[in-house]
Amino acid sequence: SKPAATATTPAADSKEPIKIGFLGAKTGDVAMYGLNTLKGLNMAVEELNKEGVLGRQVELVEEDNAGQKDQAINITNKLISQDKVAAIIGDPTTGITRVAGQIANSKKTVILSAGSTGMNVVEIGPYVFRDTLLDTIAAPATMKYVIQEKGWKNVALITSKNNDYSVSLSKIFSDAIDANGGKVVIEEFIQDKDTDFSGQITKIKSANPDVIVFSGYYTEGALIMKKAREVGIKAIMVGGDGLQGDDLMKIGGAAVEGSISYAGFSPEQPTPNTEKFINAYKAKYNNELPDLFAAQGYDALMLIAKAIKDANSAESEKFKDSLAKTKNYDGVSGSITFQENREPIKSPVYLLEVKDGKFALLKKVPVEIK
Amino acid sequence: MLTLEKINVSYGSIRALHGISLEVKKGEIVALIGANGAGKSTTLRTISGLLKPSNKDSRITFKDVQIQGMLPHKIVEMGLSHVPEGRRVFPEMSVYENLLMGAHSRKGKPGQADFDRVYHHFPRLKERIKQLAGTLSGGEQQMLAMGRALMARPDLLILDEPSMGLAPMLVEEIFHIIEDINVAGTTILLVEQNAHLALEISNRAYVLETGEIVLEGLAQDLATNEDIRKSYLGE
Amino acid sequence: MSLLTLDNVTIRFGGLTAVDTVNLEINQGEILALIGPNGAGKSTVFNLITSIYQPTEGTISLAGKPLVGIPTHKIAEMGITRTFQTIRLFSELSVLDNVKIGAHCRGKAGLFQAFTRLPGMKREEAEIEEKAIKALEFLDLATKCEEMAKNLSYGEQRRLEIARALVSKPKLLLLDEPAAGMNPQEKVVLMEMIRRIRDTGITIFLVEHDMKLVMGISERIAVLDYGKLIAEGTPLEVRSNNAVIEAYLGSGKFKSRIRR
Amino acid sequence: MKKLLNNWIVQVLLFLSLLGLTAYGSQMINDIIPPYLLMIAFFIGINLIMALGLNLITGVTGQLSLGHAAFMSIGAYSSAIATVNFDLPFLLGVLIGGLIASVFGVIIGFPTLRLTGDYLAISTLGFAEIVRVQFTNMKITNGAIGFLGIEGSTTFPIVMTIAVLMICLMVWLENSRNGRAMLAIREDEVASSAVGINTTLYKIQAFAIGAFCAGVGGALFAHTTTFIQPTDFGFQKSVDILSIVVLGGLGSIPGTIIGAIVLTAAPEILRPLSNYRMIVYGLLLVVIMIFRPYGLMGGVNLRQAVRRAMMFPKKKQAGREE
Amino acid sequence: MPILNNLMQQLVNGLALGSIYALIALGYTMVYGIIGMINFAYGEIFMFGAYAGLVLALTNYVNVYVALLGATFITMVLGVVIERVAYRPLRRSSRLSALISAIGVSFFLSSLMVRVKGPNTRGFPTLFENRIFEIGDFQITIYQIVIIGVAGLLMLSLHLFVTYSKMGRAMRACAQDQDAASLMGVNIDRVISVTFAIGSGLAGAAGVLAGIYFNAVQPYMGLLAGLKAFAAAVLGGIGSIPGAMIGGLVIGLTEILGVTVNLSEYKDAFAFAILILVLLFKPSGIMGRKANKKV
Ligand SMILES: Nc1ncnc2c1ncn2[C@@H]1O[C@H](COP(=O)(O)OP(=O)(O)OP(=O)(O)O)[C@@H](O)[C@H]1O
Ligand SMILES: Nc1ncnc2c1ncn2[C@@H]1O[C@H](COP(=O)(O)OP(=O)(O)OP(=O)(O)O)[C@@H](O)[C@H]1O
Ligand SMILES: [Mg+2]
Ligand SMILES: [Mg+2]
Repeated sequence: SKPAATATTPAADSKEPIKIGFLGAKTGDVAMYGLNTLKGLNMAVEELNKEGVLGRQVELVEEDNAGQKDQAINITNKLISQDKVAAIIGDPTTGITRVAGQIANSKKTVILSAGSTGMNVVEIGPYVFRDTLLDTIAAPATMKYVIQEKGWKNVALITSKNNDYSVSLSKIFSDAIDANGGKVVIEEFIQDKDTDFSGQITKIKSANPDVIVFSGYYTEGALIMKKAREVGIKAIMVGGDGLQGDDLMKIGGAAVEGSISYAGFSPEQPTPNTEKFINAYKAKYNNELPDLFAAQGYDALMLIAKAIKDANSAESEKFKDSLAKTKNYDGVSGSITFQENREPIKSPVYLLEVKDGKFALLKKVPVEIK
Repeated sequence: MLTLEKINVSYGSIRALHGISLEVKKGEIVALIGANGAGKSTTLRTISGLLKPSNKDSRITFKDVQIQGMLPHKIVEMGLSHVPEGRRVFPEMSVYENLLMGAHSRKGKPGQADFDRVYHHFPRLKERIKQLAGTLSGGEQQMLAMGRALMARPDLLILDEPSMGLAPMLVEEIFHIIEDINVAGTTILLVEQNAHLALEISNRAYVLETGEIVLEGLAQDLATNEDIRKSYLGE
Repeated sequence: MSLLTLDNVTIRFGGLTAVDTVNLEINQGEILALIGPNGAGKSTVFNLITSIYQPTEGTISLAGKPLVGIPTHKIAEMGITRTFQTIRLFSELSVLDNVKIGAHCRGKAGLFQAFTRLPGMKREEAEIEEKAIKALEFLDLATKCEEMAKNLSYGEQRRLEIARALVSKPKLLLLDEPAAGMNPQEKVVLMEMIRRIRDTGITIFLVEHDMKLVMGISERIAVLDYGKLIAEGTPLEVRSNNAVIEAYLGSGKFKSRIRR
Repeated sequence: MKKLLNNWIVQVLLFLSLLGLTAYGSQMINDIIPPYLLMIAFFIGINLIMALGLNLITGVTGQLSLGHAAFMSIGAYSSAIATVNFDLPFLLGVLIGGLIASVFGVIIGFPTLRLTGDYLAISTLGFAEIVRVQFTNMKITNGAIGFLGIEGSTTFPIVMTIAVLMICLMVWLENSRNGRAMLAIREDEVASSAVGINTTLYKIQAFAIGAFCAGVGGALFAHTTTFIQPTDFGFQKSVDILSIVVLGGLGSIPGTIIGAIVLTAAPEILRPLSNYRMIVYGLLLVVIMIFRPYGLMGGVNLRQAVRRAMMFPKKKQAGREE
Repeated sequence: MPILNNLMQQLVNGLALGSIYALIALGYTMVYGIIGMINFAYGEIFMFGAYAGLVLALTNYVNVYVALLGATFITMVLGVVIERVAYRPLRRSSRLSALISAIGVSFFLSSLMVRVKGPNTRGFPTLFENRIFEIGDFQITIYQIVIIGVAGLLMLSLHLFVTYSKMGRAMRACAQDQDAASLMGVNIDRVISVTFAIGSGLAGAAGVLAGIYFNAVQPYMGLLAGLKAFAAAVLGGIGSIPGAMIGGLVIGLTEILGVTVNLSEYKDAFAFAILILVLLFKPSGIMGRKANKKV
């Protein structure tokens, strides 16, 4: 039905393409996660189509949910019932993944979220997966480093109160702070998309903390640090993978120098696989460096392709098991293993530090697979 | 000074004017009388450009210039002033500012002479110069509306029911003022329900009935016309 | 018998005393007119009676029951409705609906009835409709039932206001310049209508500048100037009162000063 | 025959059988219509229910409210709490959602009804923000993380039945003494009170009923998405519902129905435009408003049109009988 | 006393934040007062101005003042075009129709910006050196001083313009009665265009200044800004220019106050609660004249 692509095997041309659905925001508040995931996905499609999967082409069906649940529900239904996709990749956020996961699971279609880190995702059912570094693993490792190795015991904890990721992560951070003998000397709240933090910073300054732990995203992180430096706070910021994004430095400039965060991906000290990906990505997108979401998006599609190949079938019911069996997969965002309950373990945890306006590798913390 | 030829005007599907033609000569006072809803206000609104005729062959000229299709402010700039039905003063502005607005169409600032002319006709306005127009009583607002129109030094003044809602004494006062203004050189087109007085001060008059001119002539002749006396003078 | 009593009523707006210690009685079944120069405070008196304004001092009572402090809608229920000097119709609604709304305070149906549509509610609706159509017929507007109120001509709108006020079966009807904008012929018709309304037992309190109409139908006239009552009496008495002539009436013999 | 139809018992019976048919029909529909389309129909129904409520507040009573999403969220959360934490049956949960929202409608109603126009609008908007912040900070709602584990109990027949029921109630209301009073308030408050309408009472009634609709809609929404977060009920949601009401034609129930269909379906229909979807959606709003300034059904009097269409043959008939 | 110096510092913070809100609200309230419509696209014009300033600032030939002027000019044109296309045809229909049209425009502009510039938040290049002044125990930055100064200056000149100039008077006349104004010889279309030009230009300038101050520019930044401007304008009294200034300051100060009293998670709710409370006591806003409609 589709005009033949040029340099592929004859078998690949004759068959229907394998359709993969993309569910994510291309517009709206969280569009940047969706759009970056999509960049990684498109790279994966290009690469897969050089040889085909089971002799078939891979075709991406992208839909924009604008970050809204009702649209996400419509899209999930559309992708499954109308486009008859083999699997759905997305959404990068936890909230929508939960909603879409329900539907996909009940319709027996694999859904792999390339970004969600919150609770209650894979528990939905056997068709729901994700390929992210879990906060429950990375955040305690980070706090251990900060408190025990750096000796910063007095923590100012900042949470973005309307951001589910931040709220969950703050809980993990604060438990880890207690466990490692630290102390939260002041707890402050902001909201996503706030731009003025002068009130909170003024209070933090008088609490005089050793370190500022912020569990939200990089935009607010950068702005908080700018303000902090302005009023003369010397402490650096520590946060989760929400701080990953070149915009942290673009917006924050000198103020975010020294900030520490963890990630499931780093372009530094890359494995050969990762290096290849980075170079191809830069070539395709204007010399831009891939971020966490692009890398995880890329890995997500590759994981599914591999599972399809392993199961020798593009039907979710069949390849979901081979996907669940993935062990030590050498992804561009680290090695990926699905546990018994399909919860991923990624190794290593990269602790990164902002140095000269770039994320520099501070430490690789290997994660043990039990 | 002003001519209308074959004017049709509609509000949506309702036709309010059917081929009106009339003329106002320099220096005249011309009255336009008719029952409620006959289309008097519609005629005036069409002259000053607030409404557009619906037919192509209509013509409105003012000082021998075709003004049909011009925007209201252009027409005002040519020397025509319209005191609309219901006064329409700017309620949140002071009396003084309302008068200034009257002179808006003229280049430069109005001189003291302009204000003095208005105060001469309406001494009450001088007392209330700082009061917000919205809190004036009905009669005072009517004076302000007239004074505002005078500030433009119009060549043609068209008045829509200037005596509506005024106390009897003020009604007389207003009609005297209209005459004074006319004597001072302003041509006047007057719409009035108070047909008695309107015919008393006019040179000529037109009678409008459901959108058509049914009668025209010298004011004195109309005032003695039997039909007119019956249907418009209530006798 | 006095139906409405104003006792030492005063209202001030900032420094301005719009109505100044007014004492006035309106008798059951009469037509009383209130006249006076522009800005004398006539409409303000209506606004005070209907509780749109609250008096600074003084009391108002309807058949002995005090009105001050009672919300406007209750006053309509008690039997006083009015028309407005500047027409205030429900302009985007049909003529019939305008009048039906006028009957609001005589209806009983509430939300429950609206949602259950029991026969009682249907009956009430039918009654209201019948009453409304009757009122429209009375004011010669029956042919315009389905028209939107804003599309009526000025004079028709004035009559519609009266119809809307009438259907509430008021004891006292307040008319604020009902003849404004009407031509002499129409005023004659209106005069007749007002008289007929009175004959159905409704007391009428009228503000109007048209002397022919006022003198023609009122039994008594009260004159207001700068918020104060300056005269009260029969049309004949008022017409010849010097203070009234000076403040309000004028010569009554307008003559062109110029020519023609 | 006409008399029979006028009897309300007959009407109820007809209505019930209609409901039965809808339910039965939609069971079949479930098998025939692809889930994607069915889901869109779901959201059309839910949005319609909420928009009917706002139409009563803004379209009929003339009170501009920019905080409808607040009532929706109150309905969503309280129904979720009812079914999840208290194990109440789903339909009871929906009812509770509606009722609690309606209580808040009255609570917000009382103080703010002193305000008019844009001053009321900003207060309703502020109220919605306060509600949202409150839900973000509450334990029982699980804050920003979201309320998990709601049963997906909403079904198509239920949505459609409630929608049809709401339409009927709204039509009835609009043609009752109460409805007329609300319309009068929209047109002129002073004149309304002068004819004996207690404007405060009817405004509060409008807010209560409107909030009830929004609450029911929110409850259905929660039991469709199975997971709700405070961010689902932001200002954008209020704007979406308001757009339905205005675009359909203020105060027009057929307009609200068409508005709900058009604006819920539009983002889906525009999917092929991919990256330009929201740009075109914005343009669409502008263009529709310019070409239909009073909304799609604004100025169209369906009843009058139908009556006219029916009148003609009837007259003929009468002529023959004579 | 640490609490006290904190309080002083917080006051300065609130004043600066409030000035930003006031700055956005000035143009908003002017257009709002004269056209009588809730211009929901105003926030997006603000956003457009911020981007225009950013793009200009990133070109090497341009200094901060040129960027500011350029952005002002671009948004002026944008505002006039929007009025022509989306609002003028609706001038005589219901206010809510224009409101929905404005919402359409705001969707259009923000989605367009996502397409053109991407959804990411951008920082502003440092256009001039930020300096910090220590006064006693609290600090004030030069950015804060500039913002407070510019807002005050604009408020004053705008107020004078609208109150005393011929054009300003014509604007107010249009606000009160468009037909009557046109009978006075006022060119309504021109006055409205000028109003939009000035209002939008102010939005653009505010966009650049806010962009510099917060160091963040983002396609959806307009929504929140527009809401805050709306709130400030209404709180101050619709159409009142000093009112907008006061409204902005009150909202800014209450937000910071919320943070100071340990209610930072309720900060926005706090601001809106104060807003509603004020309106309950003063139903037409702080500087608004009581709608004195004579019956
Ligand atoms: N805005 C409008 N929309 C629809 N119809 C209108 C409108 N304005 C006036 N009309 C109708 O046009 C006709 C003429 O109205 P117009 O106002 O010109 O009458 P008029 O002679 O000035 O009456 P009046 O003495 O009452 O002022 C009337 O039938 C009126 O109902
Ligand atoms: N709400 C108000 N605020 C301030 N002043 C008012 C208010 N209402 C009325 N006034 C003033 O009170 C006085 C009386 O007004 P009112 O409307 O009662 O006069 P009126 O006798 O009805 O005059 P007209 O015959 O012109 O209608 C006027 O000077 C008016 O400006
Ligand atoms: Mg007229
Ligand atoms: Mg009066």
